[in-house]
Amino acid sequence: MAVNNHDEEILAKNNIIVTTFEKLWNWGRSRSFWPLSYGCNCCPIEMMASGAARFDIARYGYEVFRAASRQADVLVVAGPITAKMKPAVERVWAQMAEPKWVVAMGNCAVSGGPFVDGYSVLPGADTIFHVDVYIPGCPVRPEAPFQGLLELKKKVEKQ
Amino acid sequence: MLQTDQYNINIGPIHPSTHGGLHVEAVMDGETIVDAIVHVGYVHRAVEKIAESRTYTQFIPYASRLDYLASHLPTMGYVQTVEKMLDIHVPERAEYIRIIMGEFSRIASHILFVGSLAIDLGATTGFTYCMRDREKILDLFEMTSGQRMIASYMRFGGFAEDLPEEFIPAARNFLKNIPQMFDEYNHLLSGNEILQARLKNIGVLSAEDAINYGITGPNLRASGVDYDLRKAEPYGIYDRFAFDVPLGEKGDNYDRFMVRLQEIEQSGRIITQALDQLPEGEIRAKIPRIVKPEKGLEVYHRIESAKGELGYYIVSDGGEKPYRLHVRAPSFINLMVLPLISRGGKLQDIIANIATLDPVLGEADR
Amino acid sequence: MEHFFVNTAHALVAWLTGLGLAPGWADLILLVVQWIAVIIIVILNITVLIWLERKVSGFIQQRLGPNRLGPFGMFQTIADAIKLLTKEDIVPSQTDRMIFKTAPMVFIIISVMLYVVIPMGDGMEIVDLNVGLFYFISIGSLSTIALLMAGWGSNNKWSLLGGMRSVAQMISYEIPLAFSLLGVVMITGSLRMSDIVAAQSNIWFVVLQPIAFITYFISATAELNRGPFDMPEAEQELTSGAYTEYTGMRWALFFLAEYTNLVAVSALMATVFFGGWQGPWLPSWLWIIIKTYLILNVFFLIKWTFPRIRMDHLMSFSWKFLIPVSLANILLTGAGIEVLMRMGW
Amino acid sequence: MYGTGLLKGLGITLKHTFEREITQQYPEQMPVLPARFRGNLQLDFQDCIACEMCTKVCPNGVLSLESVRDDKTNKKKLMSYSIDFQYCMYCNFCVENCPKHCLHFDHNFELAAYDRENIKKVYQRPQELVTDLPEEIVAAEEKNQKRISVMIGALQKDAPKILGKLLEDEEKGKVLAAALASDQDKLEKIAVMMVEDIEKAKKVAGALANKAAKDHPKEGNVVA
Repeated sequence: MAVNNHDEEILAKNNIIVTTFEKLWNWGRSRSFWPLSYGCNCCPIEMMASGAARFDIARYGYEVFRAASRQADVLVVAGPITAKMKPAVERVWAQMAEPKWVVAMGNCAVSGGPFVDGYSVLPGADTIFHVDVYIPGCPVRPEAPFQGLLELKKKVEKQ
Repeated sequence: MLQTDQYNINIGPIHPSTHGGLHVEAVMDGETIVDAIVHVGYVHRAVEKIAESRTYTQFIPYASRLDYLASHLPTMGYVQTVEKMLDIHVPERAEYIRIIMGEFSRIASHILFVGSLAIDLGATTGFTYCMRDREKILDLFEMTSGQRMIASYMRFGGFAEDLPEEFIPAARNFLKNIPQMFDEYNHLLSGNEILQARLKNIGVLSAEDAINYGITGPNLRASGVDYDLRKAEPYGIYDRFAFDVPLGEKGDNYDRFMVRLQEIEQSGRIITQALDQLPEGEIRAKIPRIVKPEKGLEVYHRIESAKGELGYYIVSDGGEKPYRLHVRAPSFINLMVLPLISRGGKLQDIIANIATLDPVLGEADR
Repeated sequence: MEHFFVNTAHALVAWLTGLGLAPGWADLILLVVQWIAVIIIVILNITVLIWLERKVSGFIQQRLGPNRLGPFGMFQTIADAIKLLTKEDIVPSQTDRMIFKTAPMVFIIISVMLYVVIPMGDGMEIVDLNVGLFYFISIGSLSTIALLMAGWGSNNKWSLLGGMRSVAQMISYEIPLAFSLLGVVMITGSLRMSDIVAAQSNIWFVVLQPIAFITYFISATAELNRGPFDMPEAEQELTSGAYTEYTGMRWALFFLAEYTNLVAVSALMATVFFGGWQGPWLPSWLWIIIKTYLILNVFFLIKWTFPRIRMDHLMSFSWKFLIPVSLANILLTGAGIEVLMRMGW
Repeated sequence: MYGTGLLKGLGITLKHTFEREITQQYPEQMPVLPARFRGNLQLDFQDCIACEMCTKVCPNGVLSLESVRDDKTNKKKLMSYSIDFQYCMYCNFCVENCPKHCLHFDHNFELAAYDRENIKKVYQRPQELVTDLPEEIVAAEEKNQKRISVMIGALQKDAPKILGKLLEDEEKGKVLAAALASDQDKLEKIAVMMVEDIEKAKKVAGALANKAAKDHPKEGNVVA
């Protein structure tokens, strides 16, 4: 049975410790998204640029690009997911430890973008998993993923 | 002699140093590579098929997305191919701007090559310095077309808009800084003994093998074969510029690295000349609004892209859309030599080999 | 300020014996207190250190580094720690569960054990062992086992490659590391840390033993698996090497242990080659912190500048270059001491 | 000598360590964008003549528009214009080909959204321009509006009965009415649907009723 807002309030009142901890967890989580270094088209290059000196993703503490999927928190899908890539991405997603999020960066990941008519391209990352934040652009400016990640931060804080 | 077992290890498709979705299945004996099997197709976006459902004009942005590191060059190749079909003459000024934008793209691509090689070898700082310098070129692109990487700036018969006023001073400023940039790369990367040990005499590709495999571009020239389409078969107005074709000696990873570094310098020379000679005038030829080549026309045109010989083969059936469009992608063909140069090397060498072959998977898989 | 910590310890022991406790028991309790203090210092230090490395690497690359959380982004590591603590703990089904789970604990315990013999100030060793240096080297080389356990237990090819690399690398670099310290020991005539520090009251050993210092520095970098020798992790090649399968806190323990080792080795370097806690004006425990942090910054600079060495070059560099050089250094030192003694020095 | 290269490299990095950082701090310090920057595509609704040049030239079907033909003047009038940004390639073809120059890219690149639907941008004909349309369309529109407002009023008054009729099931109607009582937006949406497309309204209402029944098995449980 679903809990409606009113019940949540009551629960929150009785469980101050749990909710305070929840807040702390979310504070920590939302300030240290470690992206998985994955990408297969133009957007990863902008992702790399966002890690470099001019834009510097490190300011938010998100610069720890993990190569191993086990230690990553955010799967930044940058680029189209093709039929051949799909099993690999699904596997990597399964390997990531909870809590984990998906950010679709660039139009290819949002909807298939320019290549949506191609027989081999999936129409968006949300055909495989729930996407938390969509960042349209083709390719996106390096500031746009920052905005996307900051939106994700807001979302996680509210959880 | 101890009996050892061979095992397979999958490098990619999701791996930090495979430049996108490349999958190399390495057959290993300890850390030594016995064989490497290249799997491509992870970024196959069916571009050639999409081309058949787009008009000639509408394919221009797709052409830019083939080699997204040097987006002006594949666009230039496509645009020139269609111009060849329609027999359009491009105004002088537009030709010069094409050279300028194309060579800037080449520099951007080669700088990113240096950077990604550095990061693949573990020198993260070299990468950030390269990106810093690349940003200046991207600023130039953004100034002209409003997009940083994938500009879609070229049109049939010329350009969409003229250069903005601030472009030429900014371009000259960048060119002025090239020696300083080189100084830094040479001290930080190419002069570094560790990097030299990682690259020298590794992944040797003989001139004969390179020709047999159909390798083109800097990879071929690193093996000592003097073949550059800009010299051998000048397209556009490349015959008006004086520049050298840097050559390697052995064809190892270090030569491939150095050839690209020197090509940046030569591209700088070309741009300087083009900026000096840049005439005033029209930016775009008068062309019909709807591009419709004659029926049964087949054209192949090739240019020297940042990665090698990039060719477009277009068949027309008289309609608004190409009947067939094929791309001869240099990255794809260059990549096929990877098993040959990796055999007998170490696991760490294959990373360097992939990096110095400099494939762009968007172009290789199309 | 100079004797603040020492006096506190004495006061504690005096108070406990005053309560009627046997002196032996009081010493034991003091030991426990010291241990806890070391662990707290280690953890606090590491949070600062990780922040510092991220900041320094940012400055090297003309970036700013973390700067949003707290002053200069100081709380960034805390956020990371909270996140890592609350991450799902995955133990893959095909692993050797026992080994997989114990490996990070072994690693962190070993690295904390290193702190026992380091003199953190005048008379501030936890235990002033008469074989202090020997203890340090032998415990330090144990961390190989943890990495091998992680590599083997994960049942992953990348991990195994990382684990094997670490074994090969650590065993080869153990020898020049010990040899380079031997020169110092020959001059001092003692393995006891306090003696080594005392012997440097006039002149630092970095001046007397420059070759030993360089070989120690190189082999210590290799022992720590830091760039350019970070073979076991080697992100661009082995994804994360031995740590590939570890998540959340288990992975964080490895990370913590690596940094703990880093501090320990830098502190040892400061002790053996840079006069330990000796220094003018400031209290002794501050001096060793300053020296250690300066050395740490050199480590950072090197890591963020150089590309990674190839595995076989690494091995041949140790066996063909470092070991002969450090042996020659021992010979030279021995000859020098002999000559000086004959001259009646 | 072996090693000098390494030292030079260290010198370079050390030099840059003490140099000024070149980072632009994004949320506080917005980037300086060139005049031609392509951010978000915008339409000047009033200038558009619905010539459909943009939709024809677009490579990827980003743009679509609805228009009506005014029989008197024989001119097309734009009814609505939608830009589905998730397919855009920023090629600028639409802007170049627009004869009235009513499309342009602004400098906003902050387009991140939680929902894919929010990326799509639909321009509806502004109210003050509705009267500009041919008479019968205006009349039809007005009639429609009237019917919708009547329907909303009716729903607010006696929801269970009307919804029960719609669903052909009184129990379900009651459940749905209870669920909708607190959700004015949904109620209005259903009213619009009932006027415009009764079949669709049936489907949606059915789904909503099922959901409401699942969430609150017994009516008494609902906390108002």
